[in-house]
Amino acid sequence: MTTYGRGLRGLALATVATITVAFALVFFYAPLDADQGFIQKIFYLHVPLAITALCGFVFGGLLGAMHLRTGDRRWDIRSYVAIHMALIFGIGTLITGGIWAKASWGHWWVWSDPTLTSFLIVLLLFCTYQPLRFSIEDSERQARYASVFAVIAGAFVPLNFIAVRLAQAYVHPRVLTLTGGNLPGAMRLTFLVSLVGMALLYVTLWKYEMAAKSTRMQVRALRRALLGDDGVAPLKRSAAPS
Amino acid sequence: MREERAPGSWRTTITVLRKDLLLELRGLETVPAMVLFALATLVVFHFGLNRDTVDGQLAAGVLTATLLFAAMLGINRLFVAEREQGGFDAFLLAPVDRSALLVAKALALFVFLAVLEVIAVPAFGLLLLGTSLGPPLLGLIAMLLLGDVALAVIGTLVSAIAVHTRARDLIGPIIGLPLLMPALIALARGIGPLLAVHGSSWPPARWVLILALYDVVFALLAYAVFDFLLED
Amino acid sequence: MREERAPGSWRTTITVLRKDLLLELRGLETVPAMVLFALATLVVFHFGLNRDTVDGQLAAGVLTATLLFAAMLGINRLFVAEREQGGFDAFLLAPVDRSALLVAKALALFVFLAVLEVIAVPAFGLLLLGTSLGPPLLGLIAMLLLGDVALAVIGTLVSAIAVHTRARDLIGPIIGLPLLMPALIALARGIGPLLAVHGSSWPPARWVLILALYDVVFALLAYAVFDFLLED
Amino acid sequence: MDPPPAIELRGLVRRFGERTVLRDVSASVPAGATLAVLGRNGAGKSTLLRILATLLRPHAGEVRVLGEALPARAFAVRARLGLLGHDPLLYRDLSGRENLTYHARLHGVAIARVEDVLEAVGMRERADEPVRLLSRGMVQRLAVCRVILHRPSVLLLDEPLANLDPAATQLVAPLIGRASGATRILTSHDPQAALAEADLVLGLEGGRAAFLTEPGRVDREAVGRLYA
Amino acid sequence: MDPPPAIELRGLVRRFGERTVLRDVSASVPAGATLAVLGRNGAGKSTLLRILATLLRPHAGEVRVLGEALPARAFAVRARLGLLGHDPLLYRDLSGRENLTYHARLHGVAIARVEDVLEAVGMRERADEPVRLLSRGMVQRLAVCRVILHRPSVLLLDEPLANLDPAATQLVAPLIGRASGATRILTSHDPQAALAEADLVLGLEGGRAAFLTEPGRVDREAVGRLYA
Ligand code: HEM
Ligand SMILES: Nc1ncnc2c1ncn2[C@@H]1O[C@H](COP(=O)(O)OP(=O)(O)OP(=O)(O)O)[C@@H](O)[C@H]1O
Ligand SMILES: Nc1ncnc2c1ncn2[C@@H]1O[C@H](COP(=O)(O)OP(=O)(O)OP(=O)(O)O)[C@@H](O)[C@H]1O
Ligand SMILES: [Mg+2]
Ligand SMILES: [Mg+2]
Repeated sequence: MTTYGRGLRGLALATVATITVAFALVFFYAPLDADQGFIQKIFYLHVPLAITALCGFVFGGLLGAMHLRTGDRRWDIRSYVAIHMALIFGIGTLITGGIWAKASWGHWWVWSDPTLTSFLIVLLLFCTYQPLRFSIEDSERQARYASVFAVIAGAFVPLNFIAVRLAQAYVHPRVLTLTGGNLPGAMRLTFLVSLVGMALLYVTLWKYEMAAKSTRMQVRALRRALLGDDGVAPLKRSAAPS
Repeated sequence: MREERAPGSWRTTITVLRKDLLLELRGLETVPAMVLFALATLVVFHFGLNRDTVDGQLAAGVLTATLLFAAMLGINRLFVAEREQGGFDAFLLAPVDRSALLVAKALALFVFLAVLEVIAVPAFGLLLLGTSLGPPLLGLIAMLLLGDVALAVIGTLVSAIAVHTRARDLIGPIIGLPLLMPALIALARGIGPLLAVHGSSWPPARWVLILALYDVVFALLAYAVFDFLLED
Repeated sequence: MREERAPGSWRTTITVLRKDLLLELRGLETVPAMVLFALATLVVFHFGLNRDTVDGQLAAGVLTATLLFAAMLGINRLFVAEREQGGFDAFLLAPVDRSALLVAKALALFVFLAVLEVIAVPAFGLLLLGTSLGPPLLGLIAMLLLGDVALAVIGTLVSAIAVHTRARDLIGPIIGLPLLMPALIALARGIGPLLAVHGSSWPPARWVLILALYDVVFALLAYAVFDFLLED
Repeated sequence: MDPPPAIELRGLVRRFGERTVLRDVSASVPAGATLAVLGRNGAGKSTLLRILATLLRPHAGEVRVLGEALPARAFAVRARLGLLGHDPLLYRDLSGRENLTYHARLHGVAIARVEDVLEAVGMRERADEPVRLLSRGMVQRLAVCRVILHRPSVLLLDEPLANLDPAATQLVAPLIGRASGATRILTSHDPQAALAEADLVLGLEGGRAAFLTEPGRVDREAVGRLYA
Repeated sequence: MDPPPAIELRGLVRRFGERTVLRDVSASVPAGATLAVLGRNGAGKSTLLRILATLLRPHAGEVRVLGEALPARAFAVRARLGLLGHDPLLYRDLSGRENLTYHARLHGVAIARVEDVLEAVGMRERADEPVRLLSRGMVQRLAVCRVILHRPSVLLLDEPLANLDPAATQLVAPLIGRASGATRILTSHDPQAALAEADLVLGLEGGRAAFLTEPGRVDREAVGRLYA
């Protein structure tokens, strides 16, 4: 039956634990940034959010590709949930980034940073995922087109980052150099724990949503088996597959 | 559950392309609208900017934006006849490779864009540009053609996606614009130096390369997924 | 041989307008899609012009071109459903004043443009504009509304002329763009000073006047000839 | 004196470009009667109906509907006239109910009437789906709704039963059949059926009226010649 | 052993969204035979034909046309199949000749064949006008041309005679009638006419096959119930 429920509790506990540890590290262990002071601590939220979101988009693309390969609708639902969660994380990135930008540069938005700009482009692209789904009535076609979109957009994520990075004259970030370790050790450890916590949170949310969806689908299937087609109220129009 | 592919063939592509060009000649629906829109935009910029001439990166930006929006008009119309007059079904009933339709549409769009540029770029040179188009002409043509490929491929892809949606006139552009962004950046940056006063006569290799690579990657991507967009 | 006029009525106009908005704004996806589109366009301009901010006349030019583009998209679709799905005949069979159709279409286009501006102009202010939109806001709104009237009236007029001709999409822009040009120039010049750093808070009276006069003249002209355009 | 005919044509001519589609067609249909128009594909049947419906203007001749001369007094007859043509004249992206509500508003008919006509053709349950997704026969039922919404006293019916199943044919009989009491002009490619329904038969051939008479007097050969 | 049937359905299911339009439909049509599909508006007749035409995919069940399984081997059957649906599938702004030439190219048929089929339906003279300007029956004649252009051995005919005048009906009989020799699936809203044409009759009701038998054995009540 719902395989998504299995292990969900353990995963959720691990997530809570990791995030708690991360928070403790952020507030009590990581050193205060010399220039930016306390506001810099948003870094430990902002950057893991961004990285998880981007990985989530690519993940959604891979799941979409599986749908196209196999024709099994469940892959589409997985892809949908993956992209949905990644979108939420992405908007979180935008908000935390905006707060940081306002605090440290005085503007909510600047163009000069290629990472920022490419993230915006990617986010703009994925924001069209829901409207696209919404405006296709036939559920099978909806699934297929959404998967095509997921594949293209997933491939677009790295392509876009490369192109935009090349486009900007001065390159000042950071993420990709993070692993290179120009962070002080304490910061680095804190960051890595936060990143793991965020990734766990993403996986937990994904599984949770999948479990809910597949339960709902099974209930509908059972009702249909018991009551026949007409016994099942038609779904409200929704972009969410079910 | 995927269906096996019929043997592909250039013949089919040419047949569809010929039909599309014939329809365009009959109705004169797309290209004139694109051209006139581009010209009007240039005039608007001319008067709107209150500058007699532009050059360098600003000129490149104006040209790119103008071409992009004119292309949008063409992209929006690409599948209208197929949708409204049963062209999709008629094509799907024929024993031919389905991706031929995509290739033909992309070629048609490419032709439309090329025609557009043949008119709009000299007009741009006359109306707005501060320098001569002569010296960098070859480089400019190369960049524009590479840009046209991106516009044609991505435009075809997104309008194939959008055509079966309810809000098709919006869905196409909103998916297309972000996807086109890298290509547009490369195009604008690539022709910027060409349009500068005493500019270079050849675009920076970096941008040519990026644009060309982008073209290739998306052409492959589009070819890979197109079949799924035609199934029912 | 002209036919006598049925008593005109606002009710008919409202009925048609309501139907158009229903067709156009089906579902909620339209407005979000427009937001996305506006944002993406601004990113294009950012990269194309390679500038983090614009102001003054350049900003006005960019804004005007964006509006023109949106209007073109709107104008292109204005009569598509009527032509392809029998809407003209259905309307002509009803015992109502025929010019109500054109008034409704102009209003629909106006609403469409206004909604777009409500979204696109703040986004423009936030992302690309070098100055604040606060001080000149009233003046800006006035100019944009006047501009929308011109776009709506002339757009409707020319597409009504074009819809029964064979090369309809050619005729529309060919007649429409020259007719629109004075209005667009007045619009761009009028809002230029508003968007300048430390700019004025009210557009130059000259441009306001020109635009307003242009609106009035064309509204009257359009109303006078509408009836002839629908006859068969 | 006789009551004036509901429809009167005298020397009607209509051209498209160089081609004269109707030349010198005359007829007169009393109120409440049914005229069947026969003729081969392209004979001008739909053109004739579109002229009567005020959608096309005659190029010569006199046309009177309900006593009003066309095209001058077109607006006066539109309220009392219903046209069911080859095209359903419904927006494909709107639902049946939305389409009919639009027409009710245009015709100044109470919106409640929409439910009545939907009920009458058995389409209430499917009335909220976009027309595009309905089967062809369902669309035709909705087209019938559109036509009778404003209770027209003249019905112009261009192959009205095409695509309707026998059940639907039964359903629409009181609405657009003889029982509706309206003056009807009817085209059909089933001469037998048309003759059975009609009080008068008009045969169009080469743009001219080949015959105009009562069904009982139509000779089979004349009908046969129409399609020869 | 018998030759394999030209068309074979087993447990065919097709849904649109939540609505199951065809459920568990099975049938088998020998080569050269004619199957008439009856059912009320919305019964799923057109859907069935579109599945056989490879335009829609089945959601469950087995579909074989000319021995090839659909949808996997769709491309293999398309060349031997003709669909005449509710929509003529012709570009309105192109002429009949241009439309047919396009289809001839797509199907790899000699262009000369276009003239032959135009001649056969009596449309040569009007073949250079844009389809948009033709009468409905002329368009239907062109649609017949499109369907038979590549000499398909399976014909899927969705109310093929709608809008055709008696003369045209005569003309197209050798092309899409029994005389064509093709395996035919036929829908019609005239049960009598359909029964007369068919070797087998399938009654669709509520998405299920209500009956599948030879015309001689169909009882009138069963047909009546279909439309009740
Ligand atoms: C792909 C998405 C993003 C990634 C991977 C990312 C990554 C980073 C990283 C690694 C830093 C820390 C740099 C440092 O202080 O050494 C950072 C800083 C920052 N990010 Fe982001 N970011 C992303 C998107 C955004 C967005 C969308 C915004 C704004 C809305 C934003 C605003 C900021 C700001 C304001 C800072 C502080 C920079 C400073 O003060 O030095 N970021 N980002
Ligand atoms: N693309 C679609 N999306 C959703 N529903 C559809 C679609 N196509 C058909 N249907 C539905 O499927 C059902 C069967 O339609 P179909 O066109 O097969 O009926 P039919 O038997 O051909 O009827 P008719 O006699 O009216 O032509 C109808 O309820 C119709 O609304
Ligand atoms: N808008 C038009 N422009 C040019 N020619 C037209 C137009 N409408 C109709 N015709 C021509 O007028 C003639 C009569 O057409 P009409 O549609 O009236 O025929 P019909 O008798 O209804 O035929 P059918 O039985 O096929 O419906 C045809 O030759 C047709 O091509
Ligand atoms: Mg006709
Ligand atoms: Mg059908």
